[in-house]
Amino acid sequence: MPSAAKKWLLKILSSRLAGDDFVWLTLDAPPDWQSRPGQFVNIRCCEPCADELSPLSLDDRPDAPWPRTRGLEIAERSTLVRRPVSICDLRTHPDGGREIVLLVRIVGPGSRILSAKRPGDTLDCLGPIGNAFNLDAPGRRAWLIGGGCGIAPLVGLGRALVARGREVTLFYGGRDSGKIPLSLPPGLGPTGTQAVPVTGIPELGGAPLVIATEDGSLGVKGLVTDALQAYAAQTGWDDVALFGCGPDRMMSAVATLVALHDLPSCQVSMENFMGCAIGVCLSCATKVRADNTAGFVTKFVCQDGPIFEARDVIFEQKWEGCKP
Amino acid sequence: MPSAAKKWLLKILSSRLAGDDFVWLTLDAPPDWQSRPGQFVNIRCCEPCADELSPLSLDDRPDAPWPRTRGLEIAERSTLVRRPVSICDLRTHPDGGREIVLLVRIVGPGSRILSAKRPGDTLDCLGPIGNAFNLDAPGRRAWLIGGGCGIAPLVGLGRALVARGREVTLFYGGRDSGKIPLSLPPGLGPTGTQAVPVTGIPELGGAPLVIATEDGSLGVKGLVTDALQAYAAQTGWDDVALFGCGPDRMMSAVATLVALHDLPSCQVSMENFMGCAIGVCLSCATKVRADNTAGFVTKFVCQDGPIFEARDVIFEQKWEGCKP
Amino acid sequence: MKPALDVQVGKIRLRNPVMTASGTAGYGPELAAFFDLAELGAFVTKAVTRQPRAGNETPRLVETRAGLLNAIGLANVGLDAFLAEKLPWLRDRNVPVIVNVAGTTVAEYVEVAAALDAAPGVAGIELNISCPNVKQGGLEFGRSEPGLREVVSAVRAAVRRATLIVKLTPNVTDIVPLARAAVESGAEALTLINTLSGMAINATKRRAILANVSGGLSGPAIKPVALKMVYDVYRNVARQARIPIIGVGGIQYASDAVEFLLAGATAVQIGTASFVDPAAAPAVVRGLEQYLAANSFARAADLTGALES
Amino acid sequence: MKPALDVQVGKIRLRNPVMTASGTAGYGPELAAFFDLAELGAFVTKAVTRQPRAGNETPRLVETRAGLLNAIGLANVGLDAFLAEKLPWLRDRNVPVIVNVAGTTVAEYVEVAAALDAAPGVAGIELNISCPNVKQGGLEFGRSEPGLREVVSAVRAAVRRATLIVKLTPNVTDIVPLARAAVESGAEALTLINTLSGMAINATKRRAILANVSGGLSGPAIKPVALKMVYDVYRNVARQARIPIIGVGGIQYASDAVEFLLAGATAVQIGTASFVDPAAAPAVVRGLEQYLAANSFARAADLTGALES
Ligand SMILES: Cc1cc2nc3c(=O)[nH]c(=O)nc-3n(C[C@H](O)[C@H](O)[C@H](O)COP(=O)(O)OP(=O)(O)OC[C@H]3O[C@@H](n4cnc5c(N)ncnc54)[C@H](O)[C@@H]3O)c2cc1C
Ligand SMILES: Cc1cc2nc3c(=O)[nH]c(=O)nc-3n(C[C@H](O)[C@H](O)[C@H](O)COP(=O)(O)OP(=O)(O)OC[C@H]3O[C@@H](n4cnc5c(N)ncnc54)[C@H](O)[C@@H]3O)c2cc1C
Ligand SMILES: Cc1cc2nc3c(=O)[nH]c(=O)nc-3n(C[C@H](O)[C@H](O)[C@H](O)COP(=O)(O)O)c2cc1C
Ligand SMILES: Cc1cc2nc3c(=O)[nH]c(=O)nc-3n(C[C@H](O)[C@H](O)[C@H](O)COP(=O)(O)O)c2cc1C
Ligand code: FES
Ligand code: FES
Repeated sequence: MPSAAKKWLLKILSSRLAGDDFVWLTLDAPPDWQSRPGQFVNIRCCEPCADELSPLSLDDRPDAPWPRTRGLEIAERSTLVRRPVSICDLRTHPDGGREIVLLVRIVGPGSRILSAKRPGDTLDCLGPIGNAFNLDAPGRRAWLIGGGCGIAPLVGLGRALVARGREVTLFYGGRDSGKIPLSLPPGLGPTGTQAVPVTGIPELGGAPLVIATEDGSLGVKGLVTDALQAYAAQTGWDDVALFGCGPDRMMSAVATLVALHDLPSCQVSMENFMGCAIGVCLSCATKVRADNTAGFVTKFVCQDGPIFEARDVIFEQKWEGCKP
Repeated sequence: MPSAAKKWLLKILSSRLAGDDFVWLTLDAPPDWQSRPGQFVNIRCCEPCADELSPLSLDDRPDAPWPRTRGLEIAERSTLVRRPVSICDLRTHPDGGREIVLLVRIVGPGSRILSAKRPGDTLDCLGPIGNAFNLDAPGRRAWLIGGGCGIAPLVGLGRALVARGREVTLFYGGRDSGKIPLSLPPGLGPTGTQAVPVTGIPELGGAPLVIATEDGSLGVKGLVTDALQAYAAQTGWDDVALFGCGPDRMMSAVATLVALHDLPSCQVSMENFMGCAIGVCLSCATKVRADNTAGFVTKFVCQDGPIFEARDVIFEQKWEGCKP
Repeated sequence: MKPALDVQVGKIRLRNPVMTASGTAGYGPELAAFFDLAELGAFVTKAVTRQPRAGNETPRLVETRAGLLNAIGLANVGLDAFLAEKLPWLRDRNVPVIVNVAGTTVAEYVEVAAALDAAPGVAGIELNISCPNVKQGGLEFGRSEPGLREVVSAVRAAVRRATLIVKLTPNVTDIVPLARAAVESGAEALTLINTLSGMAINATKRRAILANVSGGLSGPAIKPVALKMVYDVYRNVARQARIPIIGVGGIQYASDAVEFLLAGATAVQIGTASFVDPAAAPAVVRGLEQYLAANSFARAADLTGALES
Repeated sequence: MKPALDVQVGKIRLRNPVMTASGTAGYGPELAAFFDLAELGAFVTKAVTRQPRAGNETPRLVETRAGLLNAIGLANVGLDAFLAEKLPWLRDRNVPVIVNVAGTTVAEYVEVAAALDAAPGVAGIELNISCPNVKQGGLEFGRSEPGLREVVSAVRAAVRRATLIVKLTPNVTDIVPLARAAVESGAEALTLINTLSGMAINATKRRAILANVSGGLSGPAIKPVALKMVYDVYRNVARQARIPIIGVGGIQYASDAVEFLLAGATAVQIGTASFVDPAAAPAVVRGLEQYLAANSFARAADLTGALES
């Protein structure tokens, strides 16, 4: 299925560091921009971006006029391939315009370049890419589970589900309290084995958040699945649809709970190394259960995903690359 | 001869764009910094420089604590090898501190990175490198000839020679008037075949400048050697010492004039691709006349130079690389 | 006057010298979302094998300094699905279609090539001989002269209509005799180079990053190696034999393409760069046209081998 | 507890596994301006030939994407001047000295190696066999098994005291049999890899950038290729033969060095990175020590080949 993605040069409206190593970026959404929760953009991380070259600089755009080399090859300051980043939210301003929200964890050169971008800079993005969360999955209650930067696609998803009248709860798992990129109300602390939803987090538009930290410094001590179970112990598993985004390990643990409690739907956002994100490099192969002799068919995260039903996926946990 | 150069992290005090594609940088000179006109620094052009990494960024310094890789190699935003830049001047502030002045022509990735540096940033420099101009060369009058960024080492040289009581005149050759990185007084125009020294240029500390442009838009129409000859036609060639810095082509033309008029000394700053600038890569070989069967011995620009007596050099004009 | 961009590769007249590289452009529709494929000189497909192949386990791809290391493992839909589902769409795109063919036995190469030759809409067949020769203990066909001669001659006998192109691997002691062997065995054009053998390790996890341990290196990192091989093969084989070379390896901008033409290539392929920018290939076409105009070349073909010495 | 960094290469005990790479560190004094050479595991000199050599015409060096292409042409002071002027300084530096030896005939290699073997202060001899074998029509000694066997055996017979190291070229179809041949001919250690053959062109001037047209590619760009060769030679030759590998190619940071050790190297060399930072080698030593401590390795030697699978 050919991608509906296009190449855009999106203007950065704001940039804000958060947590220990996250950056929130908002981009000016063009009038014809359409995206749905769960889709992502693939960003060329270079410095400066081709279109930002000052008139002083050498023009090394592919179609720059000749001559433009000077004996040496142009060593670009960029990562080679693009970097996939979820569309965290698509918001309407009070003034009527729309902005695309990204939440990026700074883990390497590409994300570092993104974190150094300033309002007014533009980002070279391919997008929107991929399928999207199915907002009509059965279940009055929607539980959204994320770890690390896996919270990103859940933000917009949460808002969309609230708008559809679901009762939304987010679950966030991180190593320690410093890793949480949200504006938490003051005075939160450890809650041990108790799941205590936190409300009033501005980035989440009101949806309550249950936090788990591995070191127990904030919320439930343990993994996000521990928080999930603690919460379910209080409210039961009835009428729940799950939505998840995080490392394979986490998603696979969630899938186990889904099977155990026989939940009708759990949509997970998968990841893998993306060479192209347009379906040509075949890097992002994921095994999806099938009734053939092999027991699976190969699907591609960038085109067939990134959202899959957890029960369909064979979690191989081989690539825990991009969400450390 | 081992290099006396050291590695310094020099703080940028100011950055100013000039001409069409030049940038002036001033760096805070450490107390023990010693350099002489004609020497250069070799600059690591990366963004951000290792020492500027914010606490948010991944630490990819060679000696950064472990673990620091995350599955992918760190693609640095840098040119691979350093870039040589002449020490344009070493000035004392009114407040007693000293500053190193650089003048960089923006021609490719390395110089572009330098041009994007801001006051407060630091530069990773090896230096000072190379020999220096001999300020005691015979001749009451000193003619300094430069083309393009070849003006750079002549600025400090001119000041030093003025301080020694020489009558200094600079000659600058460029393609057109837009290429001149100096603050020229207003109202200058073409002078055809007449050499008309311009005075009062602040960067030159008072020394008069004779300009030649290839398109005739400013000063003498033609090459810098045309300006030189026009000036000599007015003042004669007596008691003159020449100093030059520019592409091989220009230096070789100057050397021809030197031979023709039998001048006692003409010191030229040579260039070649510098892999290391510390004498180990052997890239920067230059042939210097010798009384052996080959007729030359090999000298290395970075260690034996960059300053040579023009009459000693075999100008091969093969590498017109770095000062286009 | 506008420079003439068209060039001849075997029996194929190309609108311009710029093609996609196999395995980096899928079967067409993916890139067509970004530009009209008719802007290309030719479209080269992902490798096609007799049977569909799922490919290697993941991770299959990792970035290295200025390069990509891949071990996709020839994942492809297989000959039948290609003919039934992929080719019909491609052949209506008004661009010559070159199908990259892979196999592990001579018989497989021949069968696939013959079927493609018989299929309307296949202008060229590009033999990817960097595949393990299962009969000869796994050494790739392209790394031994006998292996290469055997597979190319056999395919030559089976291909009548389409232009036969042989794509060489750079992982050899001397590419010149292999290029010569390919030409002598009937290749009408040579593509060089395929990827360099390489490996990446995660020091923290102490594991090879690719599931397959090793893979093929592509991208700007390998450009100097590719240029040298094009130059050597042009000077020692292709020029005299009047066999066009298709240069590939690290081409990202028009300047890179010009360098390959100067070294001796007649056409070029854009691989990894399409991942960075899906419309890299048509941008190279435009840049090339500008270069020709700015340097007063009447025809792209005049650049081939036009290196001054 | 501080991890033990020392490793054994042939008869040489190295304080740590980090050496300079030949041709990127001169004869010592240049780098000694930046750090104490005694911080190194060993110091490897620029190639020494029988006669002094002026080297190739310039340009001899050009930067490519994440790489350097060099055609220095073995410029060196020659054997006599090395012994008289360079070695005396080096041997007082409290670091094992390994001299890289080059030649164009077997006799030249033997003569130079024998003279060095007899000179006090030479701990190792590293044969650079990526030189044209003038007797065999210019194909490098290191690219044909007979050529390699001939030169290594001949040198072996002449070298009694110093450790004999053979440095292999990557420009071969399969490095494994060549590594095996080197070991069988008497190499006590293998260095891999030398530079990859490559070329750079200036599109505007339509000229090869290097005066020598082609050159050798080094730097981060080639790291994946070097890693793969170290891995292959370790698994197929060196491990069984208990012959240490010295890994080189694109190492810039301690993480790179760790990757080479994991792939099977016992020691590493820092080449191009020394141009970027003259003190890169001691920085790698410090990073390596931190890595060992952070990952609870008692000895650097424990990393050799310790890749999980
Ligand atoms: C569908 C999808 C959506 C994502 N959404 C977000 C998000 O909203 N916010 C966020 O912070 N991160 C997100 N990520 C992860 C993000 O892509 C990586 O963190 C980023 O690529 C790291 O690049 P780097 O250069 O900073 O670090 P590197 O040091 O280059 O890599 C760090 C880690 O990221 C992985 N990575 C690097 N390049 C890619 C690539 N092209 N494709 C996949 N993984 C890669 C590496 O394998 C490594 O494990 C998403 C990943 C996927 C696949
Ligand atoms: C001794 C010496 C002093 C110099 N002083 C100055 C100065 O004061 N101001 C100034 O603007 N320029 C100076 N240069 C030239 C300057 O080094 C180059 O312009 C610069 O390296 C260009 O780098 P880039 O990445 O911007 O461009 P690139 O596109 O990488 O290169 C542009 C040109 O610079 C040459 N170049 C690149 N790297 C090197 C290198 N490592 N060594 C030599 N040449 C290189 C290339 O061959 C090419 O011709 C000097 C050069 C030398 C040798
Ligand atoms: C992900 C990927 C898949 C590839 N698949 C094939 C293939 O199926 N057949 C083939 O002949 N070459 C294949 N190649 C090699 C490319 O066609 C090309 O020769 C190589 O990548 C060098 O060019 P580049 O540097 O422009 O990418 C593949 C390369 C990549 C990166
Ligand atoms: C400028 C230069 C000169 C070199 N000279 C030699 C040499 O004389 N002998 C040799 O065996 N290798 C020589 N090499 C190869 C290096 O020793 C090393 O094998 C290669 O550069 C790969 O390592 P690197 O990527 O760390 O540079 C040279 C490399 C460079 C860049
Ligand atoms: S990322 Fe290339 S096919 Fe999915
Ligand atoms: S630049 Fe390396 S020796 Fe002069």
